Amino acid sequence: MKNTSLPQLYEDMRRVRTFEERVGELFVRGQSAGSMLHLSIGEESAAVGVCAQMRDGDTFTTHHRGHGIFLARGADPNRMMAEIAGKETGYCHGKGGSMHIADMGLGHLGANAIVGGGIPAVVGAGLSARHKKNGAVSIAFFGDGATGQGILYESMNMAALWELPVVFVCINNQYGMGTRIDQATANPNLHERAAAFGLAARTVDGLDVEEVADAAADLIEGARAGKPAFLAVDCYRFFGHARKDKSPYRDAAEEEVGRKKDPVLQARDKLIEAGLMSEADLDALDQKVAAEMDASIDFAVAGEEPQLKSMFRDVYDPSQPEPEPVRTRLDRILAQG
Amino acid sequence: MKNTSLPQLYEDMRRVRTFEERVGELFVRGQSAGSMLHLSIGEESAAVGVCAQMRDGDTFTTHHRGHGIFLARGADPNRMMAEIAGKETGYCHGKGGSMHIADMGLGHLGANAIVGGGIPAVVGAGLSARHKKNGAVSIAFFGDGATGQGILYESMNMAALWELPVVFVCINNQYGMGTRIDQATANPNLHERAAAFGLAARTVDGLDVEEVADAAADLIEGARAGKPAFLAVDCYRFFGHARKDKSPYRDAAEEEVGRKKDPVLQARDKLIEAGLMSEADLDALDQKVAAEMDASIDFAVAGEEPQLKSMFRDVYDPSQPEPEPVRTRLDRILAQG
Amino acid sequence: MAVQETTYRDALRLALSEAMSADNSVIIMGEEVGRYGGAYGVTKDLIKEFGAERVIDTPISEAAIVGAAVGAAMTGLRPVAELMYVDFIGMTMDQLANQAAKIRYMFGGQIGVPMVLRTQGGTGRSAGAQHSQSLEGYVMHTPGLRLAMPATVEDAYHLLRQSLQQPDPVVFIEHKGLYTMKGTLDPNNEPAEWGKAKLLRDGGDLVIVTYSRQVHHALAAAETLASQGIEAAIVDLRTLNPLDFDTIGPLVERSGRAMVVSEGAMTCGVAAELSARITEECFDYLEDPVVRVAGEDIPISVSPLLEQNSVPTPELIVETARKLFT
Amino acid sequence: MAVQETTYRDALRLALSEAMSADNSVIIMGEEVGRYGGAYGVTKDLIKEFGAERVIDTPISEAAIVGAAVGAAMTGLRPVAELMYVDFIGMTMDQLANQAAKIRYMFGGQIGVPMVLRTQGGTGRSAGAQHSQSLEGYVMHTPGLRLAMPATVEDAYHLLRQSLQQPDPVVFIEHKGLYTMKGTLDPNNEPAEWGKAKLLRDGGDLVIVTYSRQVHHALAAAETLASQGIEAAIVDLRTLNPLDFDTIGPLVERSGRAMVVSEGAMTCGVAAELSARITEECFDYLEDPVVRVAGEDIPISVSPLLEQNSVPTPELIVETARKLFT
Ligand SMILES: Cc1ncc(C[n+]2csc(CCOP(=O)(O)OP(=O)(O)O)c2C)c(N)n1
Ligand SMILES: Cc1ncc(C[n+]2csc(CCOP(=O)(O)OP(=O)(O)O)c2C)c(N)n1
Ligand SMILES: [Mg+2]
Ligand SMILES: [Mg+2]
Repeated sequence: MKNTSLPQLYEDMRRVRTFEERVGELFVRGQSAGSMLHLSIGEESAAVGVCAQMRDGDTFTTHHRGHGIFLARGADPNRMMAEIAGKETGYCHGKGGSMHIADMGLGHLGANAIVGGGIPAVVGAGLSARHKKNGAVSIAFFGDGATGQGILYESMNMAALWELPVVFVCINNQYGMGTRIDQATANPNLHERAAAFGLAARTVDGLDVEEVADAAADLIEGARAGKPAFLAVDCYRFFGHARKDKSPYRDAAEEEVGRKKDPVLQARDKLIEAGLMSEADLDALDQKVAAEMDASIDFAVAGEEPQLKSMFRDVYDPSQPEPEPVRTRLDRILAQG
Repeated sequence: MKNTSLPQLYEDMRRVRTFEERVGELFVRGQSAGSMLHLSIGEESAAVGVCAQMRDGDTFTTHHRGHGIFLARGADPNRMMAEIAGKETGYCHGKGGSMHIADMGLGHLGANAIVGGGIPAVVGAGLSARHKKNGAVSIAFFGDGATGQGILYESMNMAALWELPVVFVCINNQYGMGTRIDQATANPNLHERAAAFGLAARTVDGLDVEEVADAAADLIEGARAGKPAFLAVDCYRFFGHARKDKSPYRDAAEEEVGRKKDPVLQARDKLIEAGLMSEADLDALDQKVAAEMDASIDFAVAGEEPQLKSMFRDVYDPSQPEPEPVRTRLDRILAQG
Repeated sequence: MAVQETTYRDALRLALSEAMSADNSVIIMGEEVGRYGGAYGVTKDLIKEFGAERVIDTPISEAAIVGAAVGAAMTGLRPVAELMYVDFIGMTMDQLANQAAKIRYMFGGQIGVPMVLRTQGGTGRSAGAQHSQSLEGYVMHTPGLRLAMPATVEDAYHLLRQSLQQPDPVVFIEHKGLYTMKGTLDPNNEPAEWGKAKLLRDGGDLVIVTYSRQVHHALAAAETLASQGIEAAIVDLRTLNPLDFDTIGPLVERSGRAMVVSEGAMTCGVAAELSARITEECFDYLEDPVVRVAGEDIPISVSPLLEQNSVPTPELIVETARKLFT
Repeated sequence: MAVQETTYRDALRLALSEAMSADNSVIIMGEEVGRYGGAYGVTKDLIKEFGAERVIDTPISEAAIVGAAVGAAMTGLRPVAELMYVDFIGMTMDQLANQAAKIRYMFGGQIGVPMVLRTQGGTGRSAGAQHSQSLEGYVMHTPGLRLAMPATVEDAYHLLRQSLQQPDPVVFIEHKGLYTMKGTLDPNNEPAEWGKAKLLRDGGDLVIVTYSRQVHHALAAAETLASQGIEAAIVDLRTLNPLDFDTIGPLVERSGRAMVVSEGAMTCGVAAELSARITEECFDYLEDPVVRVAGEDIPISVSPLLEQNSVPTPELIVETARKLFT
């Protein structure tokens, strides 16, 4: 089990926050692969609070806004940033990008660019855990928008029916692109749905990372014991949906209030108030984190591009022949005549 | 509005029961198109109780076990039976069969062989009704098994969000093929799910058709006024899933108890007890119905087969060219050489 | 409508706006089509003009969006459902292929499903494996579905207007790489007929049959080829169902050589159908086998380098055409 | 395993049972696979042998069944997910095509998805438009998915065993019309290699390339043709991905005539790919265009008469072959 003390939680959140800020810079510098970059600023407590309760061997899937979750679970920021830049040195050798980072070593079964697409995999991972009796839990992280997808309900129903060690974590940042949660459903109390399928279900306020961590501890341990769970973490998406979105669909006043719900600052204040860390300690920590994340940009930028021939690799297992390139095939065919 | 007196409800249920018995006979005689015939015996109160509350202009979709619903809504048993026999004289000219009967005249937007497949159409019909302000309600009928399908939740969420005149009727006959409802979900109180999406939601006992009709009246009128609803009707599937299934997966004792929950006999007893009809009246009625349904078999058997050339008709609108038959195309190609 | 310089995106919006003005039963529904104006801006401001009851923002529920459109179409509306990326078609295939495509037939011709499913596909934005596909092959393989794929500003407008007149379900696939392309819309030009291909460039040495963005790659390639003494005719199919063979056949017979170009994965895709069809119909005239220049049989990478090389480029078209003549 | 007379259905069950005995990580999951024994009886009694934790009855949730199998495969199980009818693939296409098929690639080769999706398709039971389709074309068009379609009792057994050894996702499509077919399983026979086609009958006049139930139609047709002096070679592809062209090419070059037969809808389907491929590779040897005998581009009717005529019959194969020689 990881260290779940507030200083640690704070550090982890700060790392997520700063990493995401650097992703934004990478984009501005024109060095990201595309503009489909979804930053989790404002949602750090969900990532950090839940991941703090995960153990070695546990697995998880994330959505398109998953950098923070994986970072909280122990990712190497260098390889993440390199992947976001589409480089050979990234987690997926430049094939995946921001929305498809995965790492089997850390149990990350993959980020997903399909809203809801990664959810059912945890049911399968739960079946594996039950089969192997290895005590592992599998957690699906997704956004409030994914509650529109039927596959969430199919998956929750299976998990509850089979009493699998599975937790569904809904990071409710209030928006799916430009659609506020109350514009997407008549009942925004999302945990009620999970309860109706027979899961243990709660909503927590993401402002307080310790609250999130506590709720996650309960629900994850419950899941390990055969009571699958659902946790909604309420927070606010501080910025646009993706890098180019300026959120014209929400008003400044709302954003101002929303951005006050800052779990990183809240934890910082709490640390100072409780006398656990001083401003100076915290500034020093923040700077250490900043340096680490700056380095990740350098690492990403310095990384080489994937080689063109890697294109045909990994469609199938390396033991299998690669698909024949169109050009090779055409050469062969036209050599006939 | 239709006549919802008990004698009428009884007659309608008896018509469903007898029709389904005749469908069974058609199969035994080898005159049905295939064996995918799903009888609704035991579920008559759901069909009749709900349809009794529908109005002209209302629309509906059904599942694969939909004969009774359409009959309750006013179908011509001759054309139904002919369709089940795959004849030109059937509702769909032998193209649809038992699982794809539809009739736009009576607002039947179609039976569906895909579990859950017909559910979202009522959301669209609800949008139409809202757009045209015509006061129509649209009702999706489906089985308990369809609660496994994500599209049900997507559809309920939309209906609730948009306050559409839509009702979801789940005919809970306790089984989806060989799977009892408690083997398909951890929480068989199905209406709780609908409530969690913001619908008006109830479960009624299908033993008493008047109870069903009363609940349907409430919920349908609520839906017309903008409060979409979900109604689960508890009943028991008296026989196998389809014609060849002898239900080896359930025990005789359970079946005996289940078949005691007979809404047709219950209504009959009630009519007698209340002095509304005598045994003799009821026997006469039953015989009239039997004669009508016998005639439907004769009609079906006498009907001609579809003509082979009709195969290419109605893939597209009649204003469009028909797809070119493989044979014609081959003739043309091979005439070249 | 006046003669106007516009973009593919704006031409689409104009088509929607005019159709909605002309016919009150036309509605739009999809994710972010209203307040947000569409992920690619095609429906921008339509909600202001037509209101939230006709430009309907939906939850993220692709299957039910298509299913609801089916029900709406069956009950008298003319829905334009939007699928933000064609890559999401997997969630809708049951509603599309088992319902929309089969309802007229299964129900013996009682009713059709006059809906349009607008979506966009293709590479070009480093959007990765789940946001860059060209999945028209699935649609073309499904009897009952019409399939339109505009390559030009004019067709963006006219094909969409015409799709909204069709009695049967139309899948309308735009290309994400074309939205900002400029062109002229001239109301005095008679629109090309629905279902007819267009000869965009004539040339007697070779016929290149293509559609959507690859039309532009083919046109660019044809310029290069012309400078090297090879004259290619370029046919823009415009609709893949109906497929207009009458335009293609005589051209292939004249030159004896045909290339088909498609961004979709080669195996079992649109290029396969076109190749098979041309060969069947023009066999005696062919000097060489019909060549398929198509998407590689691999997923699309986020790396721009790999992405660009996963689908046909003007260079590959040129290179392949030249090989036909050596 | 002893030499045994068995059926296609029982050979499949034997393959599952043996694989489960040999490898504890093999599990089965799907609707009615356990207590009911499978809609077509393939998994009958396996639950008794292996228990409900390895033969898992699921709710009616096709998308999540496939998605759960993906997750199970990624975490060390070898799931065999069952889709009761291939017609339901529309609900699973996202999990199948965007997840299972792409995970290895998107994640840079870190992990594969060694799952088998067993299903069945085809006509023959008056099951109507939504239960009678042959949708292998969708699968073959999706890079990353293997596709096996056994025609014989031997292949029902061996291809399923081999599918369970594959490192990548395999869609395994049985034919509902073959379950009761009898045949011999002989353990002394070396199983044909995975990915290789089989020449089931030789003949120098014409090559018929086909798979699944149409193999039997082709064999029957070949007998008739032989009696009329036309000798057809019959190739059973066995797997459509991998596609074994090495077996087909020389045969086509020898006779100069090829027919491809597929129950799937013709346009943009498997027959199109085979036709295009054969033409490309064997163009100079072809006397006639490759002919496609395939499913009509229409939905399947419940009426047995219309149903039977919607897909290739032995008569149509004979008739078409004869036309090649007149
Ligand atoms: C199946 C699918 N539908 C739509 C999209 C487009 N899309 C990407 S993110 C998004 C909003 C998701 O909202 P939410 O789940 O709340 O996650 P958030 O972006 O807020 O983190 C949408 C609609 C998609 N990627 N996949
Ligand atoms: C999408 C889909 N999955 C599976 C099936 C096979 N199937 C047909 S009916 C049925 C059971 C349905 O149960 P329920 O919804 O309760 O309806 P009932 O048969 O009890 O009326 C199943 C699994 C199907 N037709 N469609
Ligand atoms: Mg959100
Ligand atoms: Mg049931």
